[in-house]
Amino acid sequence: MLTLQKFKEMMVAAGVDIRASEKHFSELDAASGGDGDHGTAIVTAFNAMDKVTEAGCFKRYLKALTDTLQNEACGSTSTLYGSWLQGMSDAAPEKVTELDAPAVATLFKGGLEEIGFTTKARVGDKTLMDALIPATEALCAAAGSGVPAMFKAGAEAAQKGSEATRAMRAKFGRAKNLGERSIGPVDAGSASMATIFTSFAKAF
Amino acid sequence: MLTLQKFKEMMVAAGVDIRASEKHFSELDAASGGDGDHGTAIVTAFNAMDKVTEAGCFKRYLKALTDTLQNEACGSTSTLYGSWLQGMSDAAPEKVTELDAPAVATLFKGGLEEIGFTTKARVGDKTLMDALIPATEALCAAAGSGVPAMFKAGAEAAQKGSEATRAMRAKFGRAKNLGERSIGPVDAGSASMATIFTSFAKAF
Amino acid sequence: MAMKKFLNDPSNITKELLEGMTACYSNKVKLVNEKIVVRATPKCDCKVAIVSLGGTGHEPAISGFVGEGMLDASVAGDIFAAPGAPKLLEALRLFKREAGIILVTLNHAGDRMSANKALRDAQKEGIKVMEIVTQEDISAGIDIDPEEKRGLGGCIPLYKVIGAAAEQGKSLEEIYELGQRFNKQMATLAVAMTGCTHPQNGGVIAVLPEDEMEIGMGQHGEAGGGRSKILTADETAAKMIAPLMQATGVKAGDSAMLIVNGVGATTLMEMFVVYRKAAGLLAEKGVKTVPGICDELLTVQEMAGFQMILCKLDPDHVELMKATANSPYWTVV
Amino acid sequence: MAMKKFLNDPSNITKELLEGMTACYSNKVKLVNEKIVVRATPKCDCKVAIVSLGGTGHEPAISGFVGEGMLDASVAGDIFAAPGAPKLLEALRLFKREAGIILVTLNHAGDRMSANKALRDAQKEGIKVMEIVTQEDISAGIDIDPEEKRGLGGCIPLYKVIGAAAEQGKSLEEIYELGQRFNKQMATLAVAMTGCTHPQNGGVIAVLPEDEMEIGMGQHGEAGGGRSKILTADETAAKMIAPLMQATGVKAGDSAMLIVNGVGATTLMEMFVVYRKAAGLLAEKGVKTVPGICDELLTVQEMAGFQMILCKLDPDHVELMKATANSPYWTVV
Ligand SMILES: Nc1ncnc2c1ncn2[C@@H]1O[C@H](COP(=O)(O)OP(=O)(O)O)[C@@H](O)[C@H]1O
Ligand SMILES: Nc1ncnc2c1ncn2[C@@H]1O[C@H](COP(=O)(O)OP(=O)(O)O)[C@@H](O)[C@H]1O
Ligand SMILES: [Mg+2]
Ligand SMILES: [Mg+2]
Ligand SMILES: [Mg+2]
Ligand SMILES: [Mg+2]
Repeated sequence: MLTLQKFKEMMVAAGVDIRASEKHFSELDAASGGDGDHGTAIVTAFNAMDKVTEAGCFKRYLKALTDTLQNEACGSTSTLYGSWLQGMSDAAPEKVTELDAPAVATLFKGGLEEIGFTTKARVGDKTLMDALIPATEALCAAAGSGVPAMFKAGAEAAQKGSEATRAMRAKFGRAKNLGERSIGPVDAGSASMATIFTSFAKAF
Repeated sequence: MLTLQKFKEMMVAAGVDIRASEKHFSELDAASGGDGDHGTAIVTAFNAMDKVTEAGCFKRYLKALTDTLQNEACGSTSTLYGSWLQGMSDAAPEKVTELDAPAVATLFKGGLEEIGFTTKARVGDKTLMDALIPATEALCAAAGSGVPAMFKAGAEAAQKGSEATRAMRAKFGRAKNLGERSIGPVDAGSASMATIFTSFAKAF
Repeated sequence: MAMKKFLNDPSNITKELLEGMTACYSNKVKLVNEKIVVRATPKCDCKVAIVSLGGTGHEPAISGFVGEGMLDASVAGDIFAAPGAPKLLEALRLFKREAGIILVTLNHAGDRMSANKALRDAQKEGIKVMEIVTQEDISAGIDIDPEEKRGLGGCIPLYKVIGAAAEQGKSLEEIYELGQRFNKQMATLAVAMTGCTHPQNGGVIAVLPEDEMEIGMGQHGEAGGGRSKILTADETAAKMIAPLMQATGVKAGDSAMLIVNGVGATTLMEMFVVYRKAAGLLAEKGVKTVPGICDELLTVQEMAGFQMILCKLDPDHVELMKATANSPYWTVV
Repeated sequence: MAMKKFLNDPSNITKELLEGMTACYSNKVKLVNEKIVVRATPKCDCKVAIVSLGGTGHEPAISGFVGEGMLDASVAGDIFAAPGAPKLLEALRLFKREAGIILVTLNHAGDRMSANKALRDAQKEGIKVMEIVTQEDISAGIDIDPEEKRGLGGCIPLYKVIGAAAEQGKSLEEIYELGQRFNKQMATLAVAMTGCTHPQNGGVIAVLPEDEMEIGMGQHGEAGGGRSKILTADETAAKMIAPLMQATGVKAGDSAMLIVNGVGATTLMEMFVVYRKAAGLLAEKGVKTVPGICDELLTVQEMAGFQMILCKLDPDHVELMKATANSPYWTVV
């Protein structure tokens, strides 16, 4: 089972790990030809989410995260993470503070679906989707083995997906004009997304 | 005797030496808190003077130098050297192409007098006057020993005067706001002036 | 190494800069809802409103072009980051009107995603708004899908043209048409010589070797593709104006506007030298240049470089360029 | 190391930049006699002409302020070097008129020497001209002999005030009086964070340690005297506005204009942050600021830093600031 309390702790843990790698994410952004601010952006997003005090249920908590994040964060992160959280909130059942394994899968499936409306990027495009798509798929596939196994599978897939972006050419976002020269470094957004899934697994 | 032909050769020689030290003069300008362009300015001045073809007499040659220099050179150099050459031209007798020692003294005295109307700087103010004033005085004082001795004395005094600017604080020109920190480097304008007198002595 | 910038708390930069700009030009602009810059004196709401959005750190753009004959509002995000959709929606609500709104979006992922979301929400609320997306950076190619072309400084002359048309009371559809026509006839190419420092995290973006420059650099120091040894001003101008002429399709007898947009440390002195050569090459081909601009319009912090913007002008565009404008950084008497 | 500038033959910079500027703003200015920039459409010679001189490399100054309601002519020298006296005399001859000429000279040795010589010659030729010398840099002290104070960016608002007065048809004596009154009530202080490169010889001027800044830097990178560790924007603003208020004598109820003149690489973003604090401190003391300027007016190549200019305004100055102006880089609708 995933309790709301636990999920909040996981979000706090993710925030801590994200902040610890802030500089790294910005450097990755710059290294692959972006504008060198992904660390700043993702930390701003977690700072915003830290302010959320809503405690009613998954649906309302996730909605509150969505609103605060979209209001306070800027750049691609605002809309991408906004959609992701919005999708999860939409997929969450009403007034529930505990989710079983299938419900957790539904939640993350909902998030992926909504972010998929916001961006056309898919696996292979060197974006955060390279971490998020396999992570969500692995997490859902492991639903039969219980919630802890789901997050463990998600984290592994996210890390693997992010690593794989090294060999890719950017097709979306600011790095896309770099062409061949974007090959080499890991995509910044996929790295932070992998960090989030890893923190989730550790904190569970 | 100083012939017009010899004097022209001396001017050419000075131009060669000035060009060889262009960078050095700019660096001195920057080092003592000026705008780092004295080399550029003094070379521009000599480039302009090189174009003068006037060959009539001392008076007309010097007047032609004055006009070309003032028209083509910019900055302090334009007016300072313009006045110096103008003063020499004014002091030169009409239609003469040879000067004896006393006449050479009169020529340089005239130059110093005119430049003295353009600037209030005197010995001790860390400007080209620190080279020009003692050089002119030494040159005139040696008039009894003949023209070659005059230029030799002028060169020595100019070098000594320029060296002495190290210990001085700038009171004129762009370096004046530097105060104490202008102490140390030789003044750029005094250095180029000393180079000119040294070239004169060598080329005579 | 300490960042060589005059700043306070890095997380307050956007707030402080917008306060400073609106304090300085208090006769022209004011700040509302924290991140929205509007005219000090709004124009009649019987006229179409022109709104644009974008990250900060590019000053004077975008907020510096709010004013009579230009933008009605600019919605600021944060340094190099587009505003989130909710803030943009707030601005669209403020300018909801029968006459409608034109939203100008520069083609960058963050800006597009925010705009798309805000436009969907605005539509639900019955706000009449048409979007013009600028995508005129030809560094990735001339004939590629416009979606692949970034929006650079070309948005600024676009603001001028549609701002003037809105001021004249033209309809939403008319403004959209002449704006899109302008939009499709302009092209931009950027060149950089040095990187720049991100003012919030102190990171250095886009380092270039000591003796190299790069044609095709993006709006935030994102790399382009055309690295070379440093060329002379004339060589650089020639190398840039040729593809711009090809992209815009200007030919003998056409009117055009040439803009050299300094992105930071490059001096106006250099921009004039470049302008002279590029304008000369246009004249050689028989293109008639109307008065242009050499200035910093849309910058990339202290990066050395510039954007060359070429706009082929139809006769109505030429007239609209001459109309009165009174924003802090584009003023026409 | 290669200089990171877009240039051709270094000895042609001034020629090329003046050609570029006048080509770009062909509706406002034109180039005559190689180094003299005049209005595209001259004003009636029944009115007083305003002429100024100065080195180049400080663009947009000085030539960028020629135009309606501003200068009639600027006489350019070379990079960081005042024009020689003969060129200035040529310009004075071009504007010889019954109504007279005001010559504005910035207090730098080269400029003063050229001006003095040209003024003597002009007088001999019966040209009626009165000189205003700007000497408002307070870095060497507030109460020192004005001859010891350099002329920095304060000349630009002075051009605005006397240019507007001349346009209104005021007499030579009236313009001289209100110009000198303005001149004596303004003060400037500069701060730098980095040095700059001389574009002709590639030499680096005024190197500063990595973590230091210097208040009191001159117009060409000449050192000032106030080195310190890098301060925040607010600390810097506070440290600069206090002596400027003292020097101008502004007090509660007075009107004043605040200008933050970027000298090169410092971004407008930073200038706004600084302006905000300085304007706030003026407001705290009850000083009424009229709309100001944050922009690059009189620059020092790609140096990072700015000049803060404070002008105490009498009621007639306030009105003259609002008058129409139409130069390339100062336009008032
Ligand atoms: N269109 C897009 N679709 C999916 N992901 C994107 C897109 N654009 C950017 N990203 C992701 O966002 C990351 C950059 O984020 P960030 O630096 O915060 O945004 P910005 O591009 O506004 O500076 C990229 O590394 C990439 O993973
Ligand atoms: N007022 C002055 N009187 C005498 N010499 C001066 C004066 N101002 C400057 N100089 C001389 O000129 C030199 C600088 O010349 P230069 O760099 O060519 O001129 P600028 O100051 O216009 O850059 C100084 O080193 C000094 O010797
Ligand atoms: Mg980024
Ligand atoms: Mg000098
Ligand atoms: Mg960004
Ligand atoms: Mg100089």
